[in-house]
Amino acid sequence: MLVSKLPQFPDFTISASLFSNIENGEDLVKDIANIPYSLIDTTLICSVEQIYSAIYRVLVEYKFNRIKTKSINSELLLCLSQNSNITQNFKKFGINANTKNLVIVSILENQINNDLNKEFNALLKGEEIELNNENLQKICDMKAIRKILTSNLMMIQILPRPLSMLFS
Amino acid sequence: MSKLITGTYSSPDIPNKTFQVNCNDAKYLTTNGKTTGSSEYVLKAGQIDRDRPSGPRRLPDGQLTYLSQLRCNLTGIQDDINEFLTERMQIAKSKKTKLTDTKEEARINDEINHLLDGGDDDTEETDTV
Amino acid sequence: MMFLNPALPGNRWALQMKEKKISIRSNKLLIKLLRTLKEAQAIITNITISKMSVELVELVNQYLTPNVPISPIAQGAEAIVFTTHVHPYLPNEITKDIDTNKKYIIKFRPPKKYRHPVIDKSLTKHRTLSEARILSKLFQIEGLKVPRLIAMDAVNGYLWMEFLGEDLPNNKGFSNLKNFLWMYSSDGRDPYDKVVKETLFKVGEQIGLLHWNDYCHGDLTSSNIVLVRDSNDIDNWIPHLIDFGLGSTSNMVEDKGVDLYVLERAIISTHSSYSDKYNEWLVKGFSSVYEKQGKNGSKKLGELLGRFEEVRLRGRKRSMLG
Amino acid sequence: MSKRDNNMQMEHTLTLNIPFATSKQADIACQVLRPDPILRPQDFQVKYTSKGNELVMEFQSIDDRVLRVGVSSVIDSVKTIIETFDELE
Amino acid sequence: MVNLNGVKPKNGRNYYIALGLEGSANKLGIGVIKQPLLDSTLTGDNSHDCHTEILANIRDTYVTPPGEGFLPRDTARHHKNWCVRLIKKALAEAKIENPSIDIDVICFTQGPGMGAPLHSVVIAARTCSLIWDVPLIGVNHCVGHIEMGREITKAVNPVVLYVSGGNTQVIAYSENRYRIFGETLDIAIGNCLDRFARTLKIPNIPFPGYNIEQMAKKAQHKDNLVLLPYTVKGMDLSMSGILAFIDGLAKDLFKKNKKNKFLFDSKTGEQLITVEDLCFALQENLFAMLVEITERAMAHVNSNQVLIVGGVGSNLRLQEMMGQMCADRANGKVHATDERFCIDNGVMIAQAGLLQYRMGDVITDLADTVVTQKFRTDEVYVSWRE
Repeated sequence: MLVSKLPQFPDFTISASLFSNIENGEDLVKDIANIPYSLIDTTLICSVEQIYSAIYRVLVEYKFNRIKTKSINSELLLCLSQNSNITQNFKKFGINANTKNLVIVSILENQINNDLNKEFNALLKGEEIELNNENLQKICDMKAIRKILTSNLMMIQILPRPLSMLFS
Repeated sequence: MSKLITGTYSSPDIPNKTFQVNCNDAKYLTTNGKTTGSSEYVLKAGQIDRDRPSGPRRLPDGQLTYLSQLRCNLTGIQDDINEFLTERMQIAKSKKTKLTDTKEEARINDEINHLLDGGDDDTEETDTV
Repeated sequence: MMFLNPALPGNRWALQMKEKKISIRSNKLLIKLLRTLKEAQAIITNITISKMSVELVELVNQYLTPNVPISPIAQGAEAIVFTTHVHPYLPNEITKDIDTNKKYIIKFRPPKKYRHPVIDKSLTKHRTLSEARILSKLFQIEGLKVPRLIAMDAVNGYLWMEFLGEDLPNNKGFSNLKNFLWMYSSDGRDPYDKVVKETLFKVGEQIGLLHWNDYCHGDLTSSNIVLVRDSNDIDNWIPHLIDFGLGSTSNMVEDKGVDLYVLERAIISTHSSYSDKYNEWLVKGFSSVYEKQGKNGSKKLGELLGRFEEVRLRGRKRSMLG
Repeated sequence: MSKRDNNMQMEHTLTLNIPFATSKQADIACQVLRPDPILRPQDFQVKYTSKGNELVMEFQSIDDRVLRVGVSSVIDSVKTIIETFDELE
Repeated sequence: MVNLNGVKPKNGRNYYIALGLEGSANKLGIGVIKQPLLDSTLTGDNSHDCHTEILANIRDTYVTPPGEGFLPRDTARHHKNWCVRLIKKALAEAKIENPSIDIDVICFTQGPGMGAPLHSVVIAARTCSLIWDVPLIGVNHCVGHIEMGREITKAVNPVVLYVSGGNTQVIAYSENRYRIFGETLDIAIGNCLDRFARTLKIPNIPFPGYNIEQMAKKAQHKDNLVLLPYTVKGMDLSMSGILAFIDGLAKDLFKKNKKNKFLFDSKTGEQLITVEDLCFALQENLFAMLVEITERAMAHVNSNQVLIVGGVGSNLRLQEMMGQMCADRANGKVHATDERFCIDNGVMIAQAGLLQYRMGDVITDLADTVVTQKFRTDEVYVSWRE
């Protein structure tokens, strides 16, 4: 689990883990409204920067009272793309019954939850692997990413240098 | 006064038309010409004309100064010429078109006004008309 | 056509309506020239923080929190530019592997008190977004080098970008094109060195790419071209174009010609002894991009260089007037 | 400019003789009026001369319309000149 | 080195007297000024401090009914018919009994402006010059504004915002020219305000912009600002689009077009915006654009001083906004003059013309007195500054 704080937002603790071979996708989808974390399908995620730049955006929006969705968790799905269509983004980045790989993110304000790792593991039936670019690139769908990125100009710059070059 | 203003007009169909000052006619004794007033459109919009020319200057004995008299005479001659030429334009136009007299007169006046504003073709202030 | 009153004074410009537009262009050129000269003086003095900056720096500090230490590096009418060593969002676990010495640029468009808040907010947002957009689009063009956008808060007027360039050896200043050329014209170095020639050719190529793709920089001076040294080859300087605050998409030859002219003037005013060769190399690099595009490219290049010459003549005539 | 700016077409003419009080005045009037160029010389021409006390203005035009406007405008100027002499000399 | 004392005053006097004639738009202004021969003007750039004394400053404005603009022909008629009377009055006020002895130079506006009105005044200027045997100087109207502004405010080297019915320019001095840094690409700001005033049919007395300013003060929904197009293009700006937009709003307001969501609540049909609000929005928008390009010019030339000249410069809201901008700059200061000097007048023409004259510039051939509608500020060689 990657635990960090964004320098500009010291009151928030960000915890993120990458899980593969998820088996309970269907249950997760059913219960999604009650899950206090963001669940991101990694099909379209090929770098850590992609996730954290979105987290940055969420916190900027949140701090200046401009979030457009119900919660900080759902807002993260929206912020993964420059596109402001909520439904479309949920479809693209949210999990579905067939989701096998996902990133789980918790954003907590003025709180510390030492049991978070336990909670993640209890919720997700799958295998936790290190959240890094290498692992993400193994499990993502490059073709699909290429497609969304060309229509999503700003995202491309967020990719680490060698990766972003793939798309130019 | 030794000499008065004279004008001579000629064109293909009128070889020689002269304009002269008639010192007994009031139109040659005013600085306020008939054909050089405010434009019709401002008057219609309710303009009160406060921009008439200054009146002629008089000597202590009540006589007009020579130059004031000259200015009055010229004002009269200017009216004569303007009226004459406007009429000529009307004749020239009516040969081509069959508009009613009043309409045609308005049209000619418009044309004159248009020309009078001519030098300022791209000055913004002229946009109202 | 409007008939002009024959007895009224002739207006010597009345029939040359184009003249106004031309003058406006030339004015812009002059403005840029003046600025280039000012810049030449400003390089020696450090950036002085005016009264405005003190207050604004405080505002930025509040926004960024003490966790993001910043130092101001430039201040214009519209934006203040800072550097920082802190990445806005990447966890340390990730950044430590990349580069511990990495710097970032924060460009801030401060609120203007004189503007009605509604107008001010709308402008800040719109302009920040539009600069980000143009950077992103340029970033995608193959071969074109511009800074990478890292983060944006359009509503508050912040852009984070990667920092490019380095300090030149022997206190020759930051590695923009201007300082680079100065470096080669001092300390007994050869101002016509092969490295200079190659670098200027590459700068020309960058501008060529920009223009070929119908973008204009709008403020192309030698300080807005940053050289990044290839880590494997110390004599390979890779030019990057920065500051697209006045950038635009444009397919007008005039805009492109002005871009080229502004850069030429910048070179002439700061490196006058060698400017002929320098500009020649720039144009060669520029042309090479167009020439690669076949017939259409050569045709467009011809038009563009023609207009460049025209703009140049206009500029010269103007500055010699009276 | 077209080739039609020969005098053949300027068949509408008007000559005005204005007798000033002195020859100096006539001469000044001439000098004041002369500098302003004619915008459409192919349609309208004017010549100012002074003969003794008299200012002689010879107008030529292609038609009465242009003549009307040009002449009246020049007369306006002459009126200003006369008033200046009258009030300020 | 600049020496303003190169040409000595007439008849061994220790002061100069200049007559200034202005008539480039709807104002006819006659001014008489006196400048002492000073040691301080022997060297250096002291042209902003000539100790000018105003002996007469007379103005008559051609006024049109509400909703109407002024036509060149009517304006020219006004100038023709008032010019001699006003000169006579100004001379009397300045106690000048013998112009041919007392006056050093006659200064007239050569442009830019409306052709016919300019021409009406130059006819009088030429005649006076010949009958009094006093030299003539043709003055650029904008330079007149700048020099008058500098003299009144003693601003040495300000960035100048010139805003009037016919002009919108940001100007800064550099190498003997007043360079235009930014300007309007279409209509002038004063013209934009005048035309909106016509749409609203508000009176032209004392002038339309003043009445818009007064109405703007009465805006009731200042927080709910109507957003208008903001059209700054680099250093330049354009205003015709804004005018068209707000004219449309005003017309919908008069027609009570409930479909316009800017103006009427789409559910209740309640009117959200008043005519006063529109005036307020127009001013806020246009002035923000002006201040922005002024600030850019200041950044370019490293100046902290602004001088606002021209008729629109008397607008207090514009002055206030400019002040707010300047307050954020080290030693920033905004200079503005009151309506006696920032609205077109003859004194300013005399001021700039006399500077020109003192530098030895005189018209020797009347052919050089031809007026011109287009006369760019940067065409004038400013010999009196360093």
